[in-house]
Amino acid sequence: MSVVATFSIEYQRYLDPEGRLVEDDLPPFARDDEALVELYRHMSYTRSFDSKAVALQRTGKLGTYASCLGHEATHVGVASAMQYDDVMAVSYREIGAMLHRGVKPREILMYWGGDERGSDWSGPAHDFPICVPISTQCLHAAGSALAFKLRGEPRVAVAFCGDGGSSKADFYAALNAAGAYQLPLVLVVVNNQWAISVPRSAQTGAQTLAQKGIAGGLDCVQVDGNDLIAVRAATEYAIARARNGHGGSVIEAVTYRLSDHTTADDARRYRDEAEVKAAWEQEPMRRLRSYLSEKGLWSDSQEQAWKETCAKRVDEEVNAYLASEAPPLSDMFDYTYAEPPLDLVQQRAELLAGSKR
Amino acid sequence: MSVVATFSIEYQRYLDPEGRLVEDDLPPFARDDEALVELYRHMSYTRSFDSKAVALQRTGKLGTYASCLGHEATHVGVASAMQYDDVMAVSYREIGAMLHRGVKPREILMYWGGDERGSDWSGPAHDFPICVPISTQCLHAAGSALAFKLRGEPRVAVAFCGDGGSSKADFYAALNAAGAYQLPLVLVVVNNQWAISVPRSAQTGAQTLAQKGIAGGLDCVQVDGNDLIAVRAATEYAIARARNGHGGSVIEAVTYRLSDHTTADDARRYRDEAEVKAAWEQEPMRRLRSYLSEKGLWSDSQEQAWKETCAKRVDEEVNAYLASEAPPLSDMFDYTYAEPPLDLVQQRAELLAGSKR
Amino acid sequence: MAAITLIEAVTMALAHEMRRDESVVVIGEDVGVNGGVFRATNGLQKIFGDQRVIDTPLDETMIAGLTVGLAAQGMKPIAEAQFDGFVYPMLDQIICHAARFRTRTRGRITCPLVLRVPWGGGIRAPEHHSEANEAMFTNVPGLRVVMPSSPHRAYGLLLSAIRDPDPVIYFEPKRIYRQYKEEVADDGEALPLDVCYVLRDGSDLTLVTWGSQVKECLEAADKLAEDGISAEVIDVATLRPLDFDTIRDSVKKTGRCVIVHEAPRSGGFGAEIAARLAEESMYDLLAPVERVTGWDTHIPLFRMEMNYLPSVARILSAARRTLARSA
Amino acid sequence: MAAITLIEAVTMALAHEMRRDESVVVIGEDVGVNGGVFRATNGLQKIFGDQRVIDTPLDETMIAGLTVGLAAQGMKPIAEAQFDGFVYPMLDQIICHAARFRTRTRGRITCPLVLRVPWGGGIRAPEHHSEANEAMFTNVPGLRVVMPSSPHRAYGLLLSAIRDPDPVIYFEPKRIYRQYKEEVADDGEALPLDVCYVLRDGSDLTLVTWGSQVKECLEAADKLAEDGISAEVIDVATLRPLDFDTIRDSVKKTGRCVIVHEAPRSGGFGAEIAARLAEESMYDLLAPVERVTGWDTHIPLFRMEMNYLPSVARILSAARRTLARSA
Ligand SMILES: Cc1ncc(C[n+]2csc(CCOP(=O)(O)OP(=O)(O)O)c2C)c(N)n1
Ligand SMILES: Cc1ncc(C[n+]2csc(CCOP(=O)(O)OP(=O)(O)O)c2C)c(N)n1
Ligand SMILES: [Mg+2]
Ligand SMILES: [Mg+2]
Repeated sequence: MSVVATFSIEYQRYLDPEGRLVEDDLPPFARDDEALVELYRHMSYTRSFDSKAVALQRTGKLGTYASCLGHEATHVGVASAMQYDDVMAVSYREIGAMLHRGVKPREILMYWGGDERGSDWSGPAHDFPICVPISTQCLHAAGSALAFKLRGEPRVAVAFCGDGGSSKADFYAALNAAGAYQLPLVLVVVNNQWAISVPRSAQTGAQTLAQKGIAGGLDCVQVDGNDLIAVRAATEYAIARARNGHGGSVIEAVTYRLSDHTTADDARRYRDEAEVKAAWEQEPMRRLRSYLSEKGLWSDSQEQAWKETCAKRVDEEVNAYLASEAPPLSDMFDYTYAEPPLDLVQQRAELLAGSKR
Repeated sequence: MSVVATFSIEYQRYLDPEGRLVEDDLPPFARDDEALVELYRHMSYTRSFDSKAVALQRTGKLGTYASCLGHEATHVGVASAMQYDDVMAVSYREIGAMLHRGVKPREILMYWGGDERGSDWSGPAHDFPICVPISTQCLHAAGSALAFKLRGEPRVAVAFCGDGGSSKADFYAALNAAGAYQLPLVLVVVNNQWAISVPRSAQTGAQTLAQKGIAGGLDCVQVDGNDLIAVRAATEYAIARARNGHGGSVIEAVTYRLSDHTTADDARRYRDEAEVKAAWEQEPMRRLRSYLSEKGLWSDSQEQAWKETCAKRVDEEVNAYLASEAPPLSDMFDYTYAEPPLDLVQQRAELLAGSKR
Repeated sequence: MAAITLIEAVTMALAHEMRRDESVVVIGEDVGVNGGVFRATNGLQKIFGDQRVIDTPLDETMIAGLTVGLAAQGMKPIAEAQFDGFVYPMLDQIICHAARFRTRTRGRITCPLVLRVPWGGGIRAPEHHSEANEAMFTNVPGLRVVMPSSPHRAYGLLLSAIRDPDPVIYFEPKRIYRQYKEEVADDGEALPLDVCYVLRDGSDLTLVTWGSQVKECLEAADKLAEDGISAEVIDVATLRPLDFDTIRDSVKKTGRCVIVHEAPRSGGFGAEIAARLAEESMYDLLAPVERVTGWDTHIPLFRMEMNYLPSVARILSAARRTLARSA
Repeated sequence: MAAITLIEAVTMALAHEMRRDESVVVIGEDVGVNGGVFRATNGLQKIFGDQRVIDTPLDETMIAGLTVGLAAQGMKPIAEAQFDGFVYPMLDQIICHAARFRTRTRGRITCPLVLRVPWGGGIRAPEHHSEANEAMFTNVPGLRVVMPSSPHRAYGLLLSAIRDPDPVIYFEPKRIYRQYKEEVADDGEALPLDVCYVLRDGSDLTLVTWGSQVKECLEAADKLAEDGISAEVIDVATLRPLDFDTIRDSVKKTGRCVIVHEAPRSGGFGAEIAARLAEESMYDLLAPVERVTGWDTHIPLFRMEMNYLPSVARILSAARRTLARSA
């Protein structure tokens, strides 16, 4: 009996919950003070927007919305490690990542407000829109990565999915494809401990979600998803590896869904308040702020000022969203095919005639 | 940075290609001489039947047939480790396992002769029939294992799939379910190096197929699938573990598809004769025969006599198959639902009337 | 006897059968502690435990395949697809196996499962949460496709679906989950499958529909009655196998038929009913058949969805068009 | 110009487009060295290399999802489903994404892919290798569903499918893959999608069909001609979107229509055509519409399959029944 293969999963963290550095080898980006502050600003802007979106839903001005409260480090950490030409494939929750890529808050609101025009966005035209069927976006990213490889482009595809999403067929298929074709693909599993009401422990018997990548021969790592520096560092590494032709990775970012699943959910039905409270101790904003304050890079007054800036910007966006006119009814027909076939032309006419009556 | 999980994959083999024992700790079943000879007889009978089935297809007396040449140790090793009440879920190739479970050759021929009655067989009524959609049977086994667990029955479900099958959504789903629910499930990946024309190397970037089980937190092992003793030992271990409530396993049995994919395939289109020739050196019959001969448990004359017995039995079965009358046309309608709904009753009458004209 | 909503009737039927038959288990995403995202399985895990009400990992292929395996080994699994739009990964196991085990094995292995699918639009839900995709199942032999349209029928048809020895796709029109209450006795009385329900007798026109459009059709019939027009309203209830006799008899009487459904028109199940009329009722028809359906587009996000769904107004204009035609 | 079979026409069209447009790639199980289990991609990997003709691991969900991703990023992938019966795991990606990206993003992301599906029965194949499951696609907006029935149309329609800016499901009737040869010029001349092809003019009766049943219908028309009956034969060719105008015009002329397809009758695509007739041609019909189809059972294993498939005899009796009816 001989051992033919061995594997291990590393856990990476730079900042502990109090914002104390627990590793010495700070990655270069984190040594750039201004850049680090900028990342903090992004996280903070994300949270500003997110709480506003929830409020809009509560007052009937938005449809169901999936909050990203607590995911800011993961979202900004990953997105900021990408280049513009890379492709991002999100689920529905990666608001912070989308904002970082240049999608406007008004566009995100439009989407959740039931308007397709929100996905015809100001972010990269090649990024994938919000994807509701769980983990199907992982294969879109894998297909994109295959396109890059076939065309010899030095681009990388990055997909997010959840802990729940890591159970889904499409996730395994994506990681298998990445391994089989040696694709420039980074799969970020955002392990926020819950898939609606199903806890991480019920999702799989695997000790870590990172190890799922072993099934496809990928590079696997688990990071503290509440630590911006760890997330960004791991993503940078995985992206560089992918860009250099060394294949795909799975990054498990361990974080916590501090909100309900969506505004249509009430998490108190199925999880302990104590658990949520404990999770707040780990949340990503505070620790980065402490770290920056400690280093003298960020002050209370800066915090105050930035929050106001965020609020103002978000308000402008909300107003733009609320002012948006309803799309023309014909839109329903005009994007089904490049050219509407005869039947659709007739049906469009029928609807337009009916709506005028 | 800390290591949070480590894994290793063992490779197990008792008999080398020459039939020499390479491990000392022979498992109990292999110390029972008569039992071991009986297993050899099963393997030999399987091969007898298999070559006859191929011949029948060549002469137009059978439809497309998937030969199991070279898989005898894996098939008999696994099936013989099972109890009658356990459930077996096969693909289309596990002829040796089906025969061992009591399915009659005539029934297998009926199936490949295009007659559903072949699946209403003499084998265990609870075993699953031949399953063509790749790896879907893995989930039937997982569902069965869940039923056993829910009912508190000390039964185990065993599913086979191929190296190709180990890429399929259903395979991952089955192993994930096994881990999540701690199911009494054994997944046997028959790695015969080819999925039609796609070689194992193109199927995945994983070093072993066994390691896919790590994605679900299962017990994983790789065995020499041409070594009956190794296969049986690994399966016994996995089944005992499952039966005792310790959960599921993945066993990768490394073997070789010595035949074409099916009788409709011509493997010379895509693989080297040299590779096949080398694989013949590893095939399972010869090594077990050598071992038994060496131990004085099997002689050339016994070999001769047994082959004749096999040929005779197979001929009887073939004759029974060839003599089978066509099923009544009404069968097409009468098993679609427990009771044919009105439309089917009418359509059945229409067909029967038409066929009489 | 309490007045309950359609979804409460579903819960009541589930509980009833779980008490009656211990091989019945409920399985799906969030069906346990959470009681389902719509609360269809609300409280069941508390009563029956987590060995009878089983949360699954997030993979519809898995749910379908496990369910097939459970059913094949003598359990009576009731799987939940969380929303209509997530049912597609289940199709392979349902079509290739659930629907086929009986015929494949000449009855040795059968697959008595129920797949519950919250169905259809009109609730201002996100993308993929508003699909009317019954046509994915209506061409599949071996399946029953059932859709209730009232609390009473939801209860009775679900009991039948669970007791049925073959696989049943049970669509639940979520738009009317809580639309109104009705008195339903928890008496275990099943309602027959494979039959259409005539909800309103009429002589001038037949409105044929299923699911949430039943309500729109009944309202349209009320409106027509104000004009002295008598519309018969038929709830198809079981789409496969179809009880065409009831529809034929109705059209024999009325001579006119409007078929109403949410799904896109082309290739929708309404076509089957219209086809049967073209085959078997041609001499009875006084006017061409009409279909009032979703357009041949995807149902849009909710800002426009009410422009997509059939409405009382659209049903009325089709009815009036039909009535204006002469044979 | 050589006489070639339908499958050779497929290969020729693939090669033509791969030469013409380097974003075209072929992807699927065994499409590479092996040239596909039917040899549709025979020799292509030799010419275009393994970066253009790509074998995949064995997972249809993966094939579909990769294909969607490729298409969304500017490639023109042509995926192969090895057999009709293995297409179900692809449906989720096709329906939820391929068919929707254009409308979801208001045209920002599109999905110009082709999914080739060897289709239908009659070749004595094992289980799941003989399905006529076009109805799984015909109710899905955003898709084109195309099926050729001759080498010439296979070539021309496949060129169009590849050039089409939207996703196309391209069913290849495997029963006629090698049934006969026809001269087809490799001139890159595409044939129009979204139109029916009138293969034979007639005045007494319209036979409407697609795929391998085209041949049976043409034979039936020959037989009818012997009795002095003139049957028009229409190959639908594109099922979605349907060119009903051609069918309507034909029925206006003949007054009688028999629809022929392999799939089970109930909920099959024949229903849509009959439905359109019931809606738009009622005043033209001199006799009820008839459908000659597979029975409402799964296609049986091959010992009985010829009793399942429509046949010239069954088409003829339906035609004669129709002709015997009076308006
Ligand atoms: C295929 C599919 N099934 C079910 C759902 C319904 N659903 C939406 S989110 C969700 C849970 C997802 O959990 P996870 O992947 O952990 O992501 P998170 O919501 O925590 O970010 C479910 C079941 C869906 N969107 N898609
Ligand atoms: C879902 C599905 N896709 C494709 C096929 C066609 N097919 C039959 S066998 C086979 C290869 C299987 O390879 P593997 O799993 O290694 O098993 P082996 O044939 O080597 O025993 C393929 C692609 C199928 N049966 N099912
Ligand atoms: Mg989660
Ligand atoms: Mg193999």
